[in-house]
This record gives sequence, structure tokens and C-alpha cells, in this order.
Amino acid sequence: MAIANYLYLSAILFTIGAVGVVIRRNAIVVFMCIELMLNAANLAFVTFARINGNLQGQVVAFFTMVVAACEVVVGLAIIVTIYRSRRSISVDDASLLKR
Amino acid sequence: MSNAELIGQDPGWVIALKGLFIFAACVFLTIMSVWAERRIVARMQQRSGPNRVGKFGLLQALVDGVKLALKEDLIPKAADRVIFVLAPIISTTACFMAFAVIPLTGEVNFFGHQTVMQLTDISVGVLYVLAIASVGVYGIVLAGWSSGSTYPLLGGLRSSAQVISYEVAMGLSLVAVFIYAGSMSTSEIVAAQDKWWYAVILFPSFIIYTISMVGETNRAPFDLAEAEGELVGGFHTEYSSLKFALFFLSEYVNIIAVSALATTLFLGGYHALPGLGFTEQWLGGWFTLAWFFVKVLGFFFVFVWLRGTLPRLRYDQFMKFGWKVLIPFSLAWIMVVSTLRVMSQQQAPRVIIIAFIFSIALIYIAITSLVDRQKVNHAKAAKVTNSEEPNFPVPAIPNSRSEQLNG
Amino acid sequence: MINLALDIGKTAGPEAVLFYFLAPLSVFAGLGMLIVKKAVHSALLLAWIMVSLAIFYIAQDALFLGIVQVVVYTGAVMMLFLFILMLVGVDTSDSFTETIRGLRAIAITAAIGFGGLLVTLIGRATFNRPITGLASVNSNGNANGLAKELFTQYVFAFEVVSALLITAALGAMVLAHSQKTRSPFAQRDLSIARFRKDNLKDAAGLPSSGVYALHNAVDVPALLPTGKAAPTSISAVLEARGDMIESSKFQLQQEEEEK
Amino acid sequence: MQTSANLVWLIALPLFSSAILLLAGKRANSWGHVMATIVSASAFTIGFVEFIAMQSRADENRAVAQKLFTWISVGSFNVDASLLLDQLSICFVLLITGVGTLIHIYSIAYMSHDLDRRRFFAYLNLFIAAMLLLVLGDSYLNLYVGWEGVGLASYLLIGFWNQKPAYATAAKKAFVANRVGDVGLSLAIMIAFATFGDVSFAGIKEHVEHASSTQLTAIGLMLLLAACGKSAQFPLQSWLGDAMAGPTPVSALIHAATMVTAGVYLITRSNFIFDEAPIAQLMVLIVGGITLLFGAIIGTAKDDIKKALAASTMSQIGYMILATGLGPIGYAFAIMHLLTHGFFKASMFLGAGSVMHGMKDEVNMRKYGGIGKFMPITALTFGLGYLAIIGVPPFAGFYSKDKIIETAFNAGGMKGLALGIATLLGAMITAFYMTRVVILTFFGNERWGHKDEPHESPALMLIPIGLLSIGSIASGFILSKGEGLVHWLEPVVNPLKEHHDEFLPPIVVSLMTLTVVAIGILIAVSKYRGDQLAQAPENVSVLTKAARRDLFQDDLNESVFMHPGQTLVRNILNIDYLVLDGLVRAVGSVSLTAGSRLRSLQNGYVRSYALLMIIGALALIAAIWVVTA
Repeated sequence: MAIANYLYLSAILFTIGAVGVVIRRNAIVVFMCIELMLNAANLAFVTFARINGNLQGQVVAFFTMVVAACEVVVGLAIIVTIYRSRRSISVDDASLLKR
Repeated sequence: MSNAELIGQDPGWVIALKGLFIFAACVFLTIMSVWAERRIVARMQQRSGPNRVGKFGLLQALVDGVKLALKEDLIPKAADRVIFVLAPIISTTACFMAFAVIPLTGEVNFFGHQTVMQLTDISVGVLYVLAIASVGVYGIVLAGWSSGSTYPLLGGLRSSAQVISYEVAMGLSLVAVFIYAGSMSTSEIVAAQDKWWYAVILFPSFIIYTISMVGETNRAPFDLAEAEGELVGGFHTEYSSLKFALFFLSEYVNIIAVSALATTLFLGGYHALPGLGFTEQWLGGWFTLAWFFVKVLGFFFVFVWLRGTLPRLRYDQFMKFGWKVLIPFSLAWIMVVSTLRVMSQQQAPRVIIIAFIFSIALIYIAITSLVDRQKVNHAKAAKVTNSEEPNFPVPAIPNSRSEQLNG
Repeated sequence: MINLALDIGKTAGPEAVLFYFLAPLSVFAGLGMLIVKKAVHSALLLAWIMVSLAIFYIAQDALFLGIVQVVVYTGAVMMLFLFILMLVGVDTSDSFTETIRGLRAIAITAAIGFGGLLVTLIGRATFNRPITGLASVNSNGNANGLAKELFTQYVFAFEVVSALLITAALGAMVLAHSQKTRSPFAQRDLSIARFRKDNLKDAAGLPSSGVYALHNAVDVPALLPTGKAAPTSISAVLEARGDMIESSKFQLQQEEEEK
Repeated sequence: MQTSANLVWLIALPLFSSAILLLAGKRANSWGHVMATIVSASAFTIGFVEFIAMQSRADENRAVAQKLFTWISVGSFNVDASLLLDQLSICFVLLITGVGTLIHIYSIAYMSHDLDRRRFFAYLNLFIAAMLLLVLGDSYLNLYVGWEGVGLASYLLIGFWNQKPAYATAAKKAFVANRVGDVGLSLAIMIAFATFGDVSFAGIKEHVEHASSTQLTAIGLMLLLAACGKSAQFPLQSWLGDAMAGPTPVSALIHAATMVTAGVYLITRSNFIFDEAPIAQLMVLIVGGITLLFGAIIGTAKDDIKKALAASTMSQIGYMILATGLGPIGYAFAIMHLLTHGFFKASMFLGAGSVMHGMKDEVNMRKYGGIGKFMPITALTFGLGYLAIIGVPPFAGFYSKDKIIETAFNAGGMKGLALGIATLLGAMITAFYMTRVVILTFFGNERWGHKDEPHESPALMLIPIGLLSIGSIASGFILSKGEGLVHWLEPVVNPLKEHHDEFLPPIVVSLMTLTVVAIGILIAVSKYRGDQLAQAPENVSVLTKAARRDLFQDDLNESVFMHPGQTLVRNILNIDYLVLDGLVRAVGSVSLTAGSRLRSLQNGYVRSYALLMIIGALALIAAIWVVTA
């Protein structure tokens, strides 16, 4: 099996995540799709690390995980705050500047 | 030859047999521990406990299990069927998986093959256990959610919050062990304790771990997830029959698992008690299994003991204790441990080490005295409101009366 | 120049089996994320993908990352997601009628184009170095190697990220914090409130539900000494839902005869 | 050239005084007019001392100069703020300060009831300063400053009673008409600078032979335009009548004696240009000829005494302009007439003011009649002025006007004949309307409709009038005695050396003049002998009607300048609005439309933004794909 298969998988998962961000309206699902994209990128990094024979790809993946964790913490806090004021977690309902 | 190398040489059938052995041991222990718990608690409450089925009622748990399996399997209409079924499976699977990295014995002759009773030995074994534990939470959360009912949902949320919170404290308590052992592999940690148990050297870590493992397993006094008075049965309220049995099983396996981890990390694992090392030499590798189980069962007894003696904590007190006491204390302790570790590695003069310990102790005393003073102040402030005369008839409160008399 | 797709060292059998088993599953799980109605199902599918990825990491000599993936993502992040999901609108299933006209079609077309281009791009990517693998750098253990990288070359980034993490934690606390307008209503307050009511009839607590000796359930009202049902013995919620069982059939026969 | 440190004081004193009066506010109310008068008198004294000093010097070095500071220094272009006092300037200095002082004195009494007398005196002093700067400047640029200064002072003084909208409008009108002339002056300065690289009189005079006649003609025409504006000559004459809105002393000083003669001064000062530009000189003649008749005809129809005098002023200045157009010999006569006119016209204006003072500010002559009995001194002085203006010997007008008529005839050929006839005709009409004024005002029945009898003015007003009357009696004789002024001015105006053939002997011209004057008087006497004078007759000739409407000068301005100008501006505005603004609006509307189209992308939905990001990423990947293909 070619190592590039991991990259293909990564690309496909990333695309799926991107579609999810656009077509889903539930803010939490949108967030999860972003996480999926980050994970797909991480898979690519780990694979690159293996291809290159050094650990730098893994280091980047490690940092990505930490940053993703931060993002989730803050993002979910924002979602909770929005939910508190609007009783909804649909991202469309948060188009405040529109009307 | 290290454990990792020994395991690396295992042929497929040895691995399969070992897995089977561990599984069987876990199930057997669960059944026996249910009986043991009931007997011990009964003794503590001056009752007899189950004593009808089999000698001393030994078969009681077994027949209970059979009865449970034969009961009607209900799935509520509001439930999310797939997840409702999936939840107990996740829960059970996860708790068994934790045993894969626990070394049960030293080197033994396994049907003519030299190996150790440990399924696999990975360099980040302890982390693996933590990871599996965190997957196990899914069982609880999903069970609570999928039941489509309020009590289970609340119970599930409570237990997941609890498990996540105490996992942090648990992980922090393990850091000290990692620092001293210089490894995250279970077998190497056991090997590093051949002189001193970490329960001795890292006593605070041991205490933190012991507390947080009780929290992690949702056991009394931290069994808020299934607080009968508040939430009926917690996350498994809607479960019945075999699915309930699985949760039951997973709870006890979990207890055994965290006890086994505690044994491995703090009590020297399968090694004999200090001064009894000769048993290992005389009786062979398999006897270490006995030592291991003795220690694990000792922990189990503590679990039962706690359940028998302590009332349940209130939820907010419990979370406060986890986040505001255990975690900060763990962090401070890790700082101290790592400083000491670096000092000893750099061969610092003993005077400096002693001075450091002494100053830490002084700081600790200062902080606690400040906290105490604050508590006293709060109490004084509270007294004022207490002395207010309520506008409805109340019986005399002995304390306040005596205080009034004494001035 | 070595063609990446063709000349990268072929991996051993077990990994190929693992990959061909888990990769399609994770892709299906990903697609499932997009089409399932309940957000919890999406979360579970994502958790499954993350576990799969963790396994891939381990298969690719990134043991530490694999375990951390499970601990951080599956354990903490996804659990957080589930938690929030259950706190906010756990029962709401998403509607799938698209409100923004043409968005879905464009999105899927663009994404297919994007994915297709990316895949073909990877397919013809070339690599001008021989593949070394991770065996040498992992010789001292993957965690050790990673630690060495993190605490030497990337120590500054590591510190920055840790600062970010603390900031995020504080930020989340600030965001999610809601100022309480009154102190929590504890048992003590409830007790005082009971006694301060006009009549002290209920000061000792409400009667328990259930008709003793004949029936024992929360949905049956208690009988007063006169034999009549006590409506206060039923939870207001059950009453509102209409889940209350008529207690008349449990009333004493002689009461009815007297009437 | 000699220098004199005194010149600057001529300007500085009234300027400082003006500033003090304006800045001191009410505190100066009690002493402001006294100070202003003293300052004016001091300026006259300085001027007189300079005059004496000048007389004591030889002809060629009579002129004195004073450099104040270097005003502009840009590369080769240098303008100094320098003053030049020569034989021409000293005439004006004496006239301005002398008449000015008298009018200051007169004003003390005339304005005594006005609450704003202090401001009035401040303006008067400002005017004196500006006018002195005008005549003392040694270059066109310095002159220009004074030129604008007197314009400002004139504006302020005409509109002194600006609480009346009509007066404010009159001030505005004067200012605007002056602006037209000012544009001419500034253009002349620019052309001169382009031509000679210098704007000083001396410098231009030196280089004048190097310039082409076209350039000189252009400069000359532009200077003529400037003179027309300031001196109320055709076609910019219309403001002068309205300028009578100002207090009477102002009319006397500015709009009769001094400022309006600035055009004459300008042309005389620029003699070296006009002498080399025959076309411009011819235009000067034409303008002067038209204006002298124009003003005279208007004067015949005016019932407002001040406006009749103003028309007369216009006509008399027409004489002067005409004289300046006659070449070197005419300059001296122009200046002479200017000086004599300054005396008698100021005297008459002040007399008119005196009459108004006695008649409760009534200006309509048809409401007068028989005032001579009540105001004998005023009537006497006015009569002296009357005799002077119509040119009865030996009064001042006779000497100066006669010379102009004579010189006009001597211009030779058809031109001389036409000019001579025009000046004669002017003299006749002058005699007619002045007689009319005198009869309507001082003789005949009493037509004012109220009991209060007119009373003679206070001495403070009569003394200046008397002094001016003396001037109007004697000045002509003094100035022309032995051709004194002509010789005096020779160094400045370079009289032609060759002698013209005389068209007619001087005595014949004088007789002809006296004859037409007598005819004019007789017509007037016969026409205004009756009693039916209280109302202006309605069934009058077309010419009279036209004259009453100022010969349609305002209508002409409106139809020739205002309406085409408005149309032009409106069209330009339309072009601006449709083309330029249209372009701007088009840009705006294109942006707006594009914005409103693009706005649909900004729909507030996060998901659509995410979609755009994906499309962007797609484009990026596609680019990489293509590049690496």
C-alpha cells in the first residue's frame, strides 16, 4: 500500500469537513466539521513526517491539536452564550448584522 | 530481558490465550467482588449479607447475573435505539481494554513459553489507560442521552462532567510518577519501584490518585451520577436485563482496572511486599500474580469501605473539591517533585534539597494558616446573621444558647 | 525525483489491511456526519473518525500522537461537544431544507472540484528525497523524540501555545460566565420560605405520592385521612403532562358507601 | 532723486488714526472726530511743507522718494514698497489732504447727531490713507494697493448707513462696478510685467520704446478700463448715482473731489504709455466725450439734488478724461480742471449737504424752492460754485474748462471738430442743468410742505464751504497764471515740443463757450420760471424719460452684461451639473449598483462566507494544479 493513500484519505476527509461547514446549520455540527478538517490536516502532517523521516510533521500536528482544543473551548463558550441570548444554535440565526 | 522484548516474542496463540485469561479473570473478579461487597457492607452494617446460595452465599452474584440476563429487555419508545444499544457495549469494551497494558506477573512460563502476563507493552502505556478511560465515558454519556428521559440525561451529564474533571487530577497525579520513573510504560514503572514504592516516595500523588480514582469510577462517596434520591438510577435508569448487566459489569471492571493501575503505579505492581521478596524466588513467577491480586483486592476493599462509611457529597461541593483543591494541589506538587528530581539528577548538595523541602513546608503552613484565618473570619461574619431572631417559632439551638451564655 | 504515489516505500501487509478496513469506514462516517439529522449522531461519527485517525497515527509510528489524539480529541474535545449538545437543544433535529438558495449545490460542486483537484494534485506530486521512515528518529521512543523536538527547537512555540491555551481557558470562562442575579436557592432558603408562608400546614413538607398498601408510584396521588386524593402529592410536572393516575379506585370502599 | 522721510507719515498718520478709531471702540467716541481731523490737518501740513520744499528745488530734482521696504522679491522680479512724491503727486496730495481736512471739519457738525460718527471718521481717515498711497505709490503695484484701499473705503462709506437695504445695495453696486475696473488694472499690471519685467512707473517709462504698439495698446485699454471703473466713466458709470446713498461729506470728498478722479490720475500718470498707443488714446477721447454728454444729459433730468450733482461730476470727469486723451498738452489741463473741479464741486456738495441739513434731509429739489432767503450763506457759496462750474469768468471753471474746449478744437481735423462740438454742447447742457438746480433750490416759491422754516447751518459747516468757495473763485486764476501748472507738471507729462496749429483763436473759443453757456442758462430760466414745479411733469419727451432712467445705463448693464452673464453662468452650471457631476454621479451610481449587487454576497450567513472561502481555496488549488501541470 502506498503511503500516499493516507494523503488521499486526508484530502477526502478535509473536503467532507468543508462541505459540512457550508451545508449544516447547527453551529455545533459546523464546529465539528471544522474539527474534522483540522484532523484531516493532522493526518497529512503525520504522513509527511513519516515520508520525510523526521518528527517535525508530528510536532506541527501536536500544536494543531492544542490550538484546536483552544478553539473548541472558546468556540463552544461562544455558542453557549449565543444560545443563552437567542435560544438557538443555528448559525443562520446569528446573522445579526443582516437585520 | 525487558517485558517489552519478551512480549515482542509472543506468538499469536500466546497473545490470544493471554487475552482470554485477562477477560476471564476480570469477569470472575467482578462476580466475586459483587458478592464480597455485599458481604462486607453487610458486616459493616451488622447484617449477614447473602449467605444462602452456595457456601457463604458465594454463588449469589452468579445467580443474580443469570436472573438479570433472563429479564425482559426493554427499550423505551423515546430512546435512540442504536445508541441505546451501543452505549453499554462501549462502556464494557473500554473498561476491559485498559487491562491490556497492566503487567499482572513477572516473567512466567506460559505453557512452555517464557513471557509476562501482560497483553502488550507500549511506551505510553499509562496514557493509553487514560485514553481508554476517556472513551469509556462515552458509554455513560450516550446511555444518559439515548434514553430519551430526563433523569438519565442529568445523570449522564453529571457523570461525564465528573469523570472529565477527575481525569485531570488523575493525570496530574501520574505526572509525578512519570517524572520519577522516567517512562510512561507500565512495566518500566513497575521495574522502577523495586526499591521504594511510589506510594511512599510520592505519597501526595498517591493520595490524589486514590481520591480521583474513586471519582473516576462514580463510586461512593462520589456516586452522584446514580444518586438514587435525586436521579433514581442515574444514566442507567432506563436500562434493564443484559444491557444493565453490562453497565454493572463495566462498573466493577472499572474498579478493578483503576485499582490495578494504582497497584502498578504506586504499590510496585506484581512485586512482593517489602521484605517478602523471597516468595517470588521460591514460588516462581506465577506467585507474583497472587501479590498483584492481593494489592488490587486491598484497593477494592477500600472502595467498599468508603461506600460503607461515607455519605454522598453534594454535586457542587464535589466539583469544587476536584477543581479547587485537587488540581491546584497537584500542580504545586508537580512543581515540587520536578524541582527535587532535577536537583537529585544534578547531584545538588543535600543541604539545598533539605532547605528546599523545608521552605516548601513553610509556605504550605503559611498558606493553610491564612486560609484558616479566613475561614474563622467567615464564620464570625456568619454568626451575625445567625443571631438574627427569625420571625417564626424555632426550637432553641443548643450551640447558640451556650454561646450567648458564655458571652 | 521520485514519484510519491509510486515509489514511496510500500508498507507492510497488516497496515494495508488496517488502512483498507478503516479508511472507507472513516470516509463513510464523514459522509454520515453530513447527512444524519441528530447532532449527537454526527458527534459520534466524528469521534469514530478520530479514533480511526488515532489508529492511523499509531500505524504510522506516531504512537504518542495517536494516544494524545484519543485523550484530547475523543476524550476531551468530543466530550465537550457532546456536553454542549446535551446542554443546548439536545432534542432538536436539524431541518434539512436549505434556506439559502443554491448554496448547497454550489457547495457540493465546489467541494467535489476542490477534493478532486487535491487528489489529482497529490497523485502527481513528486518528491526529491529518498524515503527514510521514522525508524531512526523513533529509536529512543516516539515520545522521547517528540519531546526532544518540542523542548529544544520548538520550545518557544510550545510556550506560546501554552499561553494560548491558558488564554483560551480564561476566555471561555469569561464568555460562559453569567452573573447570578440572586444567591442560589438552597435547602436553607427553601426551609425558611416554607415557614414564612401564611399557613404552616405544609411546613413539615408535602405529602408523599402513592396510595399506601395498594399502589406505590409517583403518578398516584396520596389519600388524605378523609380518603380524598391530595393533589399536592404529585409533581407539578406530571400533573401538567397528564401522567396522573386517577386515585379514586384506590379510595376506601366505605367512603364511597357513605356518600 | 532725493529722498524724504516724511512721505510715509502722510499715509501712516491717517492709517494709524483709522486703526485707533476702529479698535478703540466707544472710548474714542468723544475725541475720535477731533483726532481724525487733526490727523488730516497734519497730513495737509506735511504735504504743504513738502510742497514748499519742492518749490525751492530746481525743476529736475523736485521729485522725492522714500523706500519703505522690499515688498516682493522673486528672482528678477523685485517690487519695493516705495513712495514717490513728484509734481503730479503733490497736486493730489494737497487736494486730498486740503479738501479732506475741510470735509473732516464739516463732518464734525454734519455727523454730530450720528451715533456712529467715530466709525465714520475712521473710514474717512482710512480713505485718506488709501488715496494718498494711491497717488504716492511709485509703481503700479503700490498704486494698486491704494486703488483697492479707496475702493474699500468707498464701499464702507457708501454703505455707512447700511441699516437701509437700498444703501447697502448701492455700496455693493459701487464695489462690484469697481471690481470690473480693478480687473482691468490688474490685467494691465500683468501685461506690463510680462512686457517690461517691471511695474514701477520709472522702469516702464524707461523701457516704453522697446514695447510693441499692440502691447502698449493692450495696457492702455486695460488702464482705461480701470479708470472707467474708478472714475465712473462710460460704460461703468452707473454706480456713481447710487453712491450718493453715502453721507454728503463722503459724496463731496470721495465721489466728487478725489477718488473718482483717480482714473484721471492713472491716465495722466501713465502718459508715457498712452502717448505711444494712439488707439488707446482715441478710446480715451471717445469715452471721455460720451461720458461728458451722458452725465450732462442725466443731470438735466434728476430731481434729487445729490444725484444731479453726481451726474455733473460724471460729466466733468468726462471733460478731464477727454483732456487726458488729447495728449501731452491735455494732461495739464485735465489736472487743472481736476483741481478746480475739486474745489467747486466739493463746495457745491457741501452746500447741498447744508441745504439738506436745513431741510431735514430732504433731497428732492422739487420740494425746495426759495431757500436762498433762509440760507443766504449757503446760497452764496453754492452760487459761487455754480458760476465756477458753468465757466463764467473769472471763476475757476472758466480757466480750466475753456482750455479743454480749446484744446479739443485744436486736436485737428474732424476729430477736433467733433470733440470741440461735444465739449461745447456739454458746456451748454451743464449751464442748463446747473441753472435748473440753482433755480429749483434757491429761487421760486417755497414748496416744502411743512411749517418748519429752513435754517442756516452752523459755522463749523459754513467755514469749510466758504474756504472751498474761495478756492473755486481763485484757483483757476492762480493755476493758469503764466501757465503755472503746465510748467509745473512738465517734468512729469513731457509736453509735446512742437506746437499745434490753432484751429480757432482762444478768444473765439471763449466767446463761443460763453454764448452756449448763456443759451443754456436762458433755456433753464425760461423753463423753470413758473410755479408748477412741485411735481415732475409726466408728459415729457423721450429723451427726458431716458435721462430720468439714467439713459438706460442700468438696463444696458442688465441686458448686456447681467443677462448674458447669467445665461453663460447658467449654461456653465448646467454643463457642470450634467457633464461633470454626471460623470461623478455615474461613478457613484456604478459603485452603488455594484455595491447593491455585491451586497447579496454579504448576507450575514456565516455559511455563505465559508462557501466563498471554499471557492477561493478551489481557485488556489486550481492555480497550483495548472502551474504544476
